[in-house]
Amino acid sequence: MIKKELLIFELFIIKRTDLFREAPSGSRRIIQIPKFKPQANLNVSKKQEITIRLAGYSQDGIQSMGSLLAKLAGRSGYRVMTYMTIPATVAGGNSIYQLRIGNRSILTPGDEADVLVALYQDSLEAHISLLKAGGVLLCDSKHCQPEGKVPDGTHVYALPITDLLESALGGHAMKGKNMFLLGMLSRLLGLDDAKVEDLALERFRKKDESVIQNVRTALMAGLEYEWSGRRPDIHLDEAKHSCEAVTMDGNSAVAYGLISAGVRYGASYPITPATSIMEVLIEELPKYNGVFLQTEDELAAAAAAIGMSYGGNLAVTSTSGPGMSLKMECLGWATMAEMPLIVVDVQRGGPSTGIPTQVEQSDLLQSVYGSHGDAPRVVLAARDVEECFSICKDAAAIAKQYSTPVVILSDQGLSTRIEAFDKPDWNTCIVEPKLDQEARPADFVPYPADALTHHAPPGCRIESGRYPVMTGLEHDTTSGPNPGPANHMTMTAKRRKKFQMLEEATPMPEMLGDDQGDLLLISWGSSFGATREAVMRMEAEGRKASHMHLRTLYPLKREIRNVLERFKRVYTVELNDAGIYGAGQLATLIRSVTGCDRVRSIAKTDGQTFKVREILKAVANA
Amino acid sequence: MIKKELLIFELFIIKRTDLFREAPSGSRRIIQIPKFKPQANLNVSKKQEITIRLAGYSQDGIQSMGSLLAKLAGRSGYRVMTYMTIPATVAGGNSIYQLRIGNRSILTPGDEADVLVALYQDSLEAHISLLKAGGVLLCDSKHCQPEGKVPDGTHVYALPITDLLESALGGHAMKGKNMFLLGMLSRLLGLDDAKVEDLALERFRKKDESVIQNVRTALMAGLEYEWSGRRPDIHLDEAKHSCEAVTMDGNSAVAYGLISAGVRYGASYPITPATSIMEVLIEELPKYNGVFLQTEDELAAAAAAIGMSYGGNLAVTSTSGPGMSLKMECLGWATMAEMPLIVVDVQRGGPSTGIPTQVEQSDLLQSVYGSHGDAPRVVLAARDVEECFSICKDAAAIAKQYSTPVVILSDQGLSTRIEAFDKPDWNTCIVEPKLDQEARPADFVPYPADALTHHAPPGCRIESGRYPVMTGLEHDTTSGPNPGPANHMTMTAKRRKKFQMLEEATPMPEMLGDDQGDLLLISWGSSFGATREAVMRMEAEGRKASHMHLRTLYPLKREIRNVLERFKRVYTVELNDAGIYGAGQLATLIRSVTGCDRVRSIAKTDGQTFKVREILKAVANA
Amino acid sequence: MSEILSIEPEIQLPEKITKKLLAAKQPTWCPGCGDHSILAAYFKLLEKLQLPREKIVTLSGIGCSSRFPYFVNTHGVHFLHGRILPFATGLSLSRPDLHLFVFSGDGDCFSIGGNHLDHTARKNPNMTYLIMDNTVYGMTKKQTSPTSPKGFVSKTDPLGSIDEPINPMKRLISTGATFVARTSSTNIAHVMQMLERAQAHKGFSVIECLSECTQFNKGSFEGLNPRKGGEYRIIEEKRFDGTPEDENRHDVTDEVAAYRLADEPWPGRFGVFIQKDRPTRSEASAGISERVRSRNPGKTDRDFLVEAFESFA
Amino acid sequence: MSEILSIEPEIQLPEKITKKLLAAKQPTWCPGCGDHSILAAYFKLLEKLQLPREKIVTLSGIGCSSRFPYFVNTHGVHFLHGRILPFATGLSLSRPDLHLFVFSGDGDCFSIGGNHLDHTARKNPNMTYLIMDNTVYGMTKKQTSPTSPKGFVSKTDPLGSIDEPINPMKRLISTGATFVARTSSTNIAHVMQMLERAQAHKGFSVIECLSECTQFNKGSFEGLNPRKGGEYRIIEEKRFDGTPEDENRHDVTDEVAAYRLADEPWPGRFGVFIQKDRPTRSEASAGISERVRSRNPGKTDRDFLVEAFESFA
Ligand SMILES: Cc1ncc(C[n+]2csc(CCOP(=O)(O)OP(=O)(O)O)c2C)c(N)n1
Ligand SMILES: Cc1ncc(C[n+]2csc(CCOP(=O)(O)OP(=O)(O)O)c2C)c(N)n1
Ligand code: SF4
Ligand code: SF4
Ligand SMILES: [Mg+2]
Ligand SMILES: [Mg+2]
Repeated sequence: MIKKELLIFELFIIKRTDLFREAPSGSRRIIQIPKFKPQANLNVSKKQEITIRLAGYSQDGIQSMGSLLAKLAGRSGYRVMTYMTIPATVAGGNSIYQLRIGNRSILTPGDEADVLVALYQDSLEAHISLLKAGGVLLCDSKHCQPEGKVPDGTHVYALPITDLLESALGGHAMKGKNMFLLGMLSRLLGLDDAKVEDLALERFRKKDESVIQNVRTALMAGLEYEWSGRRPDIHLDEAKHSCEAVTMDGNSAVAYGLISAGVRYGASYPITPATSIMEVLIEELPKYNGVFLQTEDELAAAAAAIGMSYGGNLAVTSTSGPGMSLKMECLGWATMAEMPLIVVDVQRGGPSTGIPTQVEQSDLLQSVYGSHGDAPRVVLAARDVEECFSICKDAAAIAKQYSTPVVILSDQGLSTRIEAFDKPDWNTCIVEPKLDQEARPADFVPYPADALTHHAPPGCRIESGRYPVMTGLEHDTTSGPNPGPANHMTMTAKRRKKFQMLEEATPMPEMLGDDQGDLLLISWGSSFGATREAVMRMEAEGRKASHMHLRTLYPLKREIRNVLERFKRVYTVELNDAGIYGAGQLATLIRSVTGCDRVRSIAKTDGQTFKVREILKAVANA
Repeated sequence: MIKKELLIFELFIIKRTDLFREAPSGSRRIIQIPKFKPQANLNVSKKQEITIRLAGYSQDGIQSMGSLLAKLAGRSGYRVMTYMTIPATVAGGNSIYQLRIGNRSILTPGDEADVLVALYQDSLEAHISLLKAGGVLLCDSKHCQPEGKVPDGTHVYALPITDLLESALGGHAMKGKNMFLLGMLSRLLGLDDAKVEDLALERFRKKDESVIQNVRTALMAGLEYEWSGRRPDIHLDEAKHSCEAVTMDGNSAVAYGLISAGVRYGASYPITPATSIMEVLIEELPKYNGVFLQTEDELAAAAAAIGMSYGGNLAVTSTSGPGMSLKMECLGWATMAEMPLIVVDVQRGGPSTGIPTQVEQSDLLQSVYGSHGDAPRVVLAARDVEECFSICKDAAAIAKQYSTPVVILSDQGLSTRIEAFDKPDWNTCIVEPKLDQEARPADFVPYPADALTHHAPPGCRIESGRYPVMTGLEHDTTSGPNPGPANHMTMTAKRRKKFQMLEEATPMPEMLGDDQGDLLLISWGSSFGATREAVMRMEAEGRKASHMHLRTLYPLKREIRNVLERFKRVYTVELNDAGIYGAGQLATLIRSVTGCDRVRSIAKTDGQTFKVREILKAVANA
Repeated sequence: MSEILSIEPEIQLPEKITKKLLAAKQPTWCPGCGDHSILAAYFKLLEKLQLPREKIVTLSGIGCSSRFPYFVNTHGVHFLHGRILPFATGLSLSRPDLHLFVFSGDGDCFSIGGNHLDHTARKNPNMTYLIMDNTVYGMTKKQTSPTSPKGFVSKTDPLGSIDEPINPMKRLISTGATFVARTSSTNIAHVMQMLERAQAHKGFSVIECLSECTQFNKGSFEGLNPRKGGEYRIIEEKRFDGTPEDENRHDVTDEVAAYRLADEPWPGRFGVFIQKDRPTRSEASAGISERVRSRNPGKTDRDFLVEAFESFA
Repeated sequence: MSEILSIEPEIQLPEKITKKLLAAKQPTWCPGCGDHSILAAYFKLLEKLQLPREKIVTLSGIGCSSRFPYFVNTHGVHFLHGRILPFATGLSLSRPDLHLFVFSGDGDCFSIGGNHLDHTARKNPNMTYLIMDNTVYGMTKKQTSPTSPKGFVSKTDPLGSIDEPINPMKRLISTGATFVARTSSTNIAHVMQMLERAQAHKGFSVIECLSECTQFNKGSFEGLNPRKGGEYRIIEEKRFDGTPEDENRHDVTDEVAAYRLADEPWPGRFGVFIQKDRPTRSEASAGISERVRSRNPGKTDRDFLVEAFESFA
């Protein structure tokens, strides 16, 4: 498939000497120019998908433009996935935004771009290598000298973006480039003019009239830009999805996922890249009569969330790596007292403060083993933005059914990534929270040795008159502290057994491809997309490979061993260090559970999500 | 061996009807009675070892007496190992103390007792099952009614201990029973009268003269107790070790081990059962011009210790499970900044607050994996009290050579256990601390990519004028923050490589028995003794079994795989939960490193150290 | 009993709360430990208040003092060392219908848990917090606590403690807590009185209660025992009656005056140092919910969620 | 240059400390951020003090403000969020020869790190601690901080903050710290003056320095800018000259008076609130060592260790 696309591009390759001639000279009020009908005078194939990379400085509004374009794509019935970098300092710096838009499902934001939009010479030079051969470079001729910097075959369009805007808006038009580009790209992609206008106006709704006027002017200038020669050939094929999609980032998906799962309470402490989960919940929960607390630190956040859960309202605490480390003692208490709880960890580059604005999947083993003592807890991971939403319901159900803390792992990549996906089915996805205040009969036992624990939150009368005291001490079935040898064995077994039940209830993980063969790639969390795409690519090229994706990391389904045994080569694909034993964190876990020694890892720690080609290359070299 | 011993006992079994006649009637001032020469009128075999269990209430001074007897044994050239329980509440309760004394090396405090000393009926009933068949029961006839409660064949001596003491000391002699018993047992065991007197007087040196007089009187009453019939047959064979032994508990051994390793600084927060390490260091370090801080919590303790290490003085922070959980963030910083540090974790029953006064080996996986991100650190475990001392030197050497945090795992069992062992060789075991204040040449690089890091602590001039900033952010070789993809890969590899070097430098673990066969038992930490004894017992009985003991838990030597492969059955022996996968924490680690799937666990969580027979039974049933 | 009487009443009368009903396990504290008296005062308080029993929650951190909930037959929590305040805050804000009584020791509160004091006070959640201050670590057997007087000989200060102790009243007043009082377990009636006022107070009410550790700190509070020549000085509060005597009485809304009282040398005074009015965090949160919901009359949870998704469409 | 002059001098003269020498990386703070001025004052201080450069350590927690050490060419530490004080305490007690300057933000200090304030103050280790208070979380982009004024609109309080803010001066005074001062980055000369006095003070000296976050809290400190109609009121300290004016001046050893000053409405006053004498923890520890060692004259480390083992023999 890929190859075919490359061929299509090659048809349009122009000679190096033809470059740069497409920039219009001079400038004028473009706003009056009659609408240009792109479909009319073009004889180009429509693309199934297009990847666009925007590169500039953070003050150019690259990110807001990118997110608007993504939303536009979603509204237009396309699928979309984005990728962005956050500058490490508050004060700004280089900023990029990449979008992959298509009419079939999109698994990654794309290894390489079909279109590179570069606003400055340094953006151009830094990103040109990510442009596909024969791709389109759009750059601001005021700041960019593409000559000698782009490979042969690139379609270069050096446009006087700054100048055009200055003439359209008057004066030094620092802002507005993003709207100009939004309009231009929207038209080129074949998206609907009205929709893009609506979208921009919605976004700036609350601004002054003068700002809105400028937005509209810049947008129009982009939309109605008159191409003097051949225009860039990046028209999308017809959309195939319903326009009932939402276009959402991973952190918002978690926040709304929690709300739809019935979570109304929680507590967190700000930390990149998890903060916006708490920000959304602080803003939203009052509507649902809920409360979300900003606490003084992560220990307090975990303690407060456990207090809320103890009160009978399943609660959440969200954080990233350093905060996870601080929550380990509280999480151990929740395991011991068997308290339902949801913990969201948006993983970032580690260890320690690490690289707060980059992605990594390196908190898995801590999530599983991070507290002292035998303190098991459930660990799930979301594979994409849509699953950031849907996994919350499962997490909440498990937390309540098994009376256990459940960790949801997301990561920095997912947190800022935007994806379009269909709106959920409200009739099935909304869980109404219910506070249990029913009296407990006289034979109520807080910790039955042979049944799942279901707490009686305060407010419940206990007919026996013996009220339970929830504790981190080893306790017996009555909840009373009991350090006795037999009791500790019994209660350890009780806490273990529910994980056994859960393991049994966990379905076999999703597989793509044969369940035996030469090569099995295993992904978890956000390494799903690139792994799936890599396997699809191999398949398309006639190479045999299978893909297993693990969503429940702990307890890990031990029967996967049978599948593993049927493959000659087994690799986990994960964003962490394969360490001295050649096993990334998932591989470490799989080996310890299954004892399958052939599991190795395709692992890296460069702070970037996997590119499909990196996986292909690793597989080829292995 | 055991069987032979049992036979010897059987010779002396008396009939049930003969019981209780050995108690002298009436009471008098025993102090004047001429010395009884136990050797003279006895025709008994001398024992190679004897296990004595003392059971009473905590106010009876059982523990101080037990520790004096242990010290006496050490001073007399015997080996000794003790076991005690701490009542869970401060206000007292049942208290036991067990000693195993012998003239060859002692591996465990003994599964069963040759002698049970019971001061009360409930102590008698609770512990009689731990008396060997044909063993000796000494009890206080005032409080105990052994009739019908002891199995046939027991040699019962119901003595009017309370009455005797009252007549010797006058009035209600609540205190003194312990001294009386010390004297009596010392004589029966054949220990030196003068030594026991010295010892008691040393212990009470600082007390009032009247107290000392009472101690002496009670002790004499015990020493010179006149046996009316056959006296208990528990005379020890001649001592074989030098009398240059020390008799020390595990926590003191850690504290002095750290001092001898050159550690002069540290910080902790009190927590059972680790507190006495800090208490000893607070008392001792001023002599060495060092400082030990009691901090406000464990986070501060870890931070303060890291600050001390940063200053160029290797420092320690000691704690137990809950405190470990709180240190996870700081330990991650130490890994990232590559700061030498020693962390001592005296493990207790978990999870959460768990069972503070019982033993467990369940912090292993947290020690290895407990911090977020890829944050490896060295983990060592001490197998007995002597190793609590000697392991500190290794930990300090590794911490400094590899610039890394090193966790030393001990446990509640070791912390309170007393063992006699030879004094260390002062010429080799003392490390003089040296503060490095040498100027660094202009080409100094704080974090060389291809060499081990060696910090320039403050006070060192840096000739280049570029001073390093130690950080938890990902940094490059200059120590400057650097989130770049290539750099993060390089530095992760740098931090990984030193673990590879260390793994290579780690010798193959100690083995007892053949390096192939049917059964391999693998121990770590304090499960060493019972495992070794179990294997020796099996060998003695002609069953083939081997024993591997792991001292370096992380990085785990991967070559052990070759050994594992040569055994049909491989079990780790560990005090934690084998969990849903049948693998205790060490087994989990071994499987993940070696991929050897046959590793299973003999594991338990009853808060008690392993009994040899539990291991034998588990092996037989497996 | 006649057959008729043995029929279960249709409407359950509220259970009468008695000490007998409330007494759970026999306290495991040492004989003479001050904590026994505090438990007695708590029982008396609950007997007097007659709150619905199932709505009472007794909570604690870790320490001897924190064993408290085990001895009381209400819903209870024995949480982690130093972390009971944020736990209780979460509970209080999510369940404003409950009555929360939190107990902990001086180590639990001022050492490991110190930071949560300020941040709990800032939020002013509705709960009563009693600190059982024996100026020592009891549970771990005699280490120096933040309130141990200078020179205190303990296992961690064998030559006498050298760090400046925390002044609990100064510490608590500076948090901005809306109710701060001081009492001593030697005076059960006063403990009971302080507890009663604290419970009646809307918001975060803190009481420091001296409580002797007979095991590791015997005789530590003799200075306030009139029988031992000490003095138990009770704060006289302003009555605002215009009398000249009233001038010298303490105004519980005057933070600086309270700080001055706290600055008096040990044993200082007992009673209410601070009592002031401020909305609780539950009230504030409810206010926000009302504001938001009144802008959207009649909307259900589902409507809000669907609407939120629309904004992403 | 003549050949003779180019010969390396045998004795190295102490390096002259200049701003040029000290300036490491270009600060990455936003243009206009108050933190730039604090850095400038710090450079000036070091230029004035001329301490041996290698003995200066610049330390911080996490936050925009805590990027500080990267911009200074001395030994430096960028530790964890909220934990720099215990780190620095450990460093100070084990290396009393060093000069420690610690910087952190209001969140780092009063939120996650709050508890360490009290316990550092109790120990009184020798160091200077400057809190860069912008009353907001800068680094994480505008969440409410413990010092944010009530009603502050942030991403975590979209309708305005509701929790009672911490009063930094009250908070610091109540810790018992031996030096507490307040200044503002708008007045570099005053920052420099406070830093100089703090550094000269023996023990734990804390300065709260207001520092505007132009990105997320612009204009927050206009109330103390005379050019914007505000007022920068400096505390007049007692001179003990017996004059009647002196009556009204502030006695820096009077904690209650300092608390009263701290109780004044915002923007309050600037200058030294507290300065009192107490031995540092290093002095106390050294004293204990001397006591112990003078009882055992001439004993080496080895002697002590052998002796300890004898007690176990
Ligand atoms: C995280 C953690 N650190 C340390 C401990 C050990 N510990 C238990 S109670 C206690 C202090 C008790 O002192 P206090 O709070 O004054 O209570 P008291 O026993 O005096 O009533 C400590 C340090 C613990 N349980 N958890
Ligand atoms: C344990 C932990 N929690 C949270 C964070 C995220 N974080 C980084 S800086 C910061 C707060 C910064 O505010 P402040 O201390 O006031 O410094 P400023 O940026 O305003 O100068 C937070 C919450 C972190 N790095 N570590
Ligand atoms: S040790 Fe002290 S505080 Fe603990 S129960 Fe005994 S007397 Fe009370
Ligand atoms: S975000 Fe605020 S505090 Fe941070 S550098 Fe910018 S102005 Fe300064
Ligand atoms: Mg206490
Ligand atoms: Mg700030």
